[in-house]
Amino acid sequence: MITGILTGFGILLFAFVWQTSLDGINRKIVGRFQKRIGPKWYQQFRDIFKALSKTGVTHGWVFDFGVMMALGGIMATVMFLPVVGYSAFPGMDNFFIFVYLLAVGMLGMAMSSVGSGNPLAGIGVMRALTQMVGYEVPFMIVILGIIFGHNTSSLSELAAIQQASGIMTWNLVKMPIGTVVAYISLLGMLGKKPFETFIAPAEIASGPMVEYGGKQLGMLMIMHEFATFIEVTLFVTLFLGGATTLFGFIAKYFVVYILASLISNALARFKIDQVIKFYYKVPITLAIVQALMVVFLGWGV
Amino acid sequence: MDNTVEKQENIRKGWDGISRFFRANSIWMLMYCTGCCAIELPQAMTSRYDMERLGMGPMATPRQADVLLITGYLSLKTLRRIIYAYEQMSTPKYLVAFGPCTLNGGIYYDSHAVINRLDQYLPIDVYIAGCMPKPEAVMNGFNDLIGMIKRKEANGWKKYEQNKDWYRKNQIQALGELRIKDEFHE
Amino acid sequence: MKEIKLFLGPQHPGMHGNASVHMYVEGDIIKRSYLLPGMLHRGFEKSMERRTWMNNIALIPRICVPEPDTNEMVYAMNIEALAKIKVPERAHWIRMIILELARLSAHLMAFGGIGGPTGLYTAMYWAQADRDRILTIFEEITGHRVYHMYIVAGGVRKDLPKGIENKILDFLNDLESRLPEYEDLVLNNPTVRARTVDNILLPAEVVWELGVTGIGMRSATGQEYDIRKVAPYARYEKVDFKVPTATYSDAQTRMTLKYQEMYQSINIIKQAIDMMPGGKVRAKVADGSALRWRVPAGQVYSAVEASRGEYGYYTVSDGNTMPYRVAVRGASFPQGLLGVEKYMPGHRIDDAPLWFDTMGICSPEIDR
Amino acid sequence: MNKDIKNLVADIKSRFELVGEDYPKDDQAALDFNSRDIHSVLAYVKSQGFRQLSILSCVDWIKDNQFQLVYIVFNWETGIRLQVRTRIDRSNPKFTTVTSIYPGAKYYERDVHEFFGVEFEGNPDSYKQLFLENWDDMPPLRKDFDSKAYSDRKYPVREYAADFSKAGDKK
Repeated sequence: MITGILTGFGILLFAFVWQTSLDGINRKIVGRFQKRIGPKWYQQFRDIFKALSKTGVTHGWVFDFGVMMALGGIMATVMFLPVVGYSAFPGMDNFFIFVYLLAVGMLGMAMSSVGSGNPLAGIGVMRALTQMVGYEVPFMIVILGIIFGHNTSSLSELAAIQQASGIMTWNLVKMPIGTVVAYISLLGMLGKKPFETFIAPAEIASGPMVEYGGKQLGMLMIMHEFATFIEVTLFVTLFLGGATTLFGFIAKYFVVYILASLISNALARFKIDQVIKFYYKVPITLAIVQALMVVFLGWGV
Repeated sequence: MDNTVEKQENIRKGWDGISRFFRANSIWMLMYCTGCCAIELPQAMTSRYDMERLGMGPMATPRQADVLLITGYLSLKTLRRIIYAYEQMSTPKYLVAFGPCTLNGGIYYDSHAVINRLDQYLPIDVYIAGCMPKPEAVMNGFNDLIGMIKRKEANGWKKYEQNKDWYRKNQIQALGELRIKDEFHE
Repeated sequence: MKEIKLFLGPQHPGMHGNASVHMYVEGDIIKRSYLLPGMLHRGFEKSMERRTWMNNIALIPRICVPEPDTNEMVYAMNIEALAKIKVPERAHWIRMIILELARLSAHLMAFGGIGGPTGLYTAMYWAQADRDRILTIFEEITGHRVYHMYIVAGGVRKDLPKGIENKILDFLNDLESRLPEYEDLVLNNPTVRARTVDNILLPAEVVWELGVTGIGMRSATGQEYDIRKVAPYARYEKVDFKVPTATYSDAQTRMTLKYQEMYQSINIIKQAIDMMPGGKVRAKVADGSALRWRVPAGQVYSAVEASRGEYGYYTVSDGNTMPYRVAVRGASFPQGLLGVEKYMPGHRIDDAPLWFDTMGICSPEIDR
Repeated sequence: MNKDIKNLVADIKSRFELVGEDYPKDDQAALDFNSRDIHSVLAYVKSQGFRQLSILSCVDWIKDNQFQLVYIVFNWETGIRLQVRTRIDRSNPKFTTVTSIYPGAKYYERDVHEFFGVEFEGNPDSYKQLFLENWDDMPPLRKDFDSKAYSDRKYPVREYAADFSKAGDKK
């Protein structure tokens, strides 16, 4: 029990430190992409702690409570993640746990920002939920294909199956179409362009974030780092065969995240109707093709 | 008893020092182009001078921002909005004023629409010279601000809170009333 | 559905400059919208009446910040027309180089500025980096990066520094080799095209109704309605250049025209450097102190083609040492005020910043 | 002077009563009319290809107690520019809107109203403030408005304690 809790906090700490440093490194890489030097790699830590050190403004208890709920929900989700074979609650890493726990955090955020009473935040939340409907459906179809094919929905078991004989058993190789669909969905989850519609600084002034400042903003930034960690780790575990060593995990994570960010910086953002149209046209078709291949032809099992 | 007070004081001081370190190295500015000096800000922000090296970046709303840049002359209409924005920012907050127009009205000293002395209405931490300040000057001004935050000298926001009545009186003298409905033109 | 009021600006990342659009939206559709200008109102027209003809040269560039040289040019043209000053031949060519460099810099800024509303920040960073090199050239020629105060009545303030031609040519060749990259990044980018193609239309009737000029007019009418061609000033009649036009004006067309005009500007500068004669650059305007100089009475309007359209000054002199009245026609005045009121409604919230950007609106010249 | 301009002015002369004329540039003519003719003149020149109203401006001739309204129209085909001018009474400045001829004049009329106080009948929004906010004095571009005095009265100026020119002399 004690070791379990300690492992959980270890994972939390690792998730925070790693993802925040990576965000800093990412800012540096994006800087180079844009022909400038970029900030120091630990800039993201400075930003978060700076925000925490400022005073906050409250817009009623829903606003404050929602932030706590968002951060708490996301932290709880991270603790369930199996990372490199470590797991706080072994045997309880069913994929669906993450789907539902993640929703708690997101709903907290939505509740809080609508509670601020700013119409831009309301529009942002509406867009975020609409976009969620867009990317969740193709993503779920692909995941259901994987679960059907491997006969399990436990993340660590899925990882173990993929590690059986090296790279050839990764879902990336066995289900390439599904991987592409999931990656496009991942871009939507991470809020990378072209699916940046719900924050869209130039249109709705960062959407849900519009009224946050000081402490609340700091907490939301931490929450954002954790949420990113969960989403990328899910992708790594489900499609890149998880990892048995820390180095392997970090390398795979790095590639997935930096690629997403580079794609993001070469594209413009869609409008919300275009996001939905896109997701319901291309990825959903591909996802259904992939699922049919898995279910009826037995490819990729 | 005294011991605990002292301890608490020490902790507070320590925490203060740490937070000043973070504040000095992560300055988010409000993206509000109030006047012509803002035309050199993109240059300072983008590839040639790259403000992000100092940990500075633009932010979308006043709530998130640490520093408000008054880029040049302020017409009355902008002054009103600047006051709204400044009062929305969460403390600690800093003000950087660009160019001579904020100091004494500059080239618009006799204009009916432009205020002459910004420090009558809002507390300024750093002035940057030049019409308009070159990006080098802008970067230098930000370096000064960072130094001032580290040395605990950037206390404009405290001054504003302590002397709010005086500032408010001046604001109302120039603006008539502070909050108005701005649907008059529709 | 309930109507909500949203503000685009003055403090908003999607806004170029300091102005505010009040939008009444239902759902995502803008139902009514109004521009609230005046946040950059400095009372230029009044201030100019209080300063001498020469003093004003320091004041006028500040009316339009991204492209100040057009102000100096129209002001100088008006004085020259009133006082019947003959400008030396070389000064005409230098003016043309300066104006085209300014157009390049304004176009680069606007073209990269599309990065703001669409979220393609990379384009903005690249374009600003290239624009910075133009500012460096300006600094070398005039001593100042943004406000040059270089084109004065009677010519230009001083001759070009030695060897600047090669630097300009180097820069132009470099920019020309890099422009295709911009085309790939912005114009051919499928996500940008999704935002701009068939969006934010500007039909020819609307152009005539509002009085839109510049790229907006040429992209809708298909005619070479460019003051450089229709009523040439400086020495534009002697250089060979094309005016890109189109007959269907959406956001994409207007961006493409902007992009093509950059090539034409490069072309003009190269020819001008080639064909520029030697000689004096400034005619003497007055005996004795220029500060006490009187301009003969008269009323004259001059206009030049700025990057956003027709930019003009109406100058009235009563024969005194100060202008009697100067009225400024900002190029974006029609589309900025009446256009926002009449033709922005019907678009989505997402399109509002893009509308503002591709119509080429510059708030300081509206406010003056 | 341009040949087209000659023909055009002759044509206009034959139709309307011309009060005064001036040719400040080769391709520009400034024509003065009585204020009652302005609308028909503008409608006529618009039909002659002057499709664009570049600017509507106003000049305050305080000595004559008159405002001069200047409509500058441009012909994009020939490159000819016309100043159509008229004078109205300064003490009771009223004119009729031209938005039915040039719809783009709407905001120029608001601009003139705000800065000179000329009222345009028929333009429903012309009385609304646009550039100024809470303005409490006479329209600022009138000649008898002293912007320096207004600025001094309303916005305090900085007084410098040290006189730096004298400090330099000491050495």
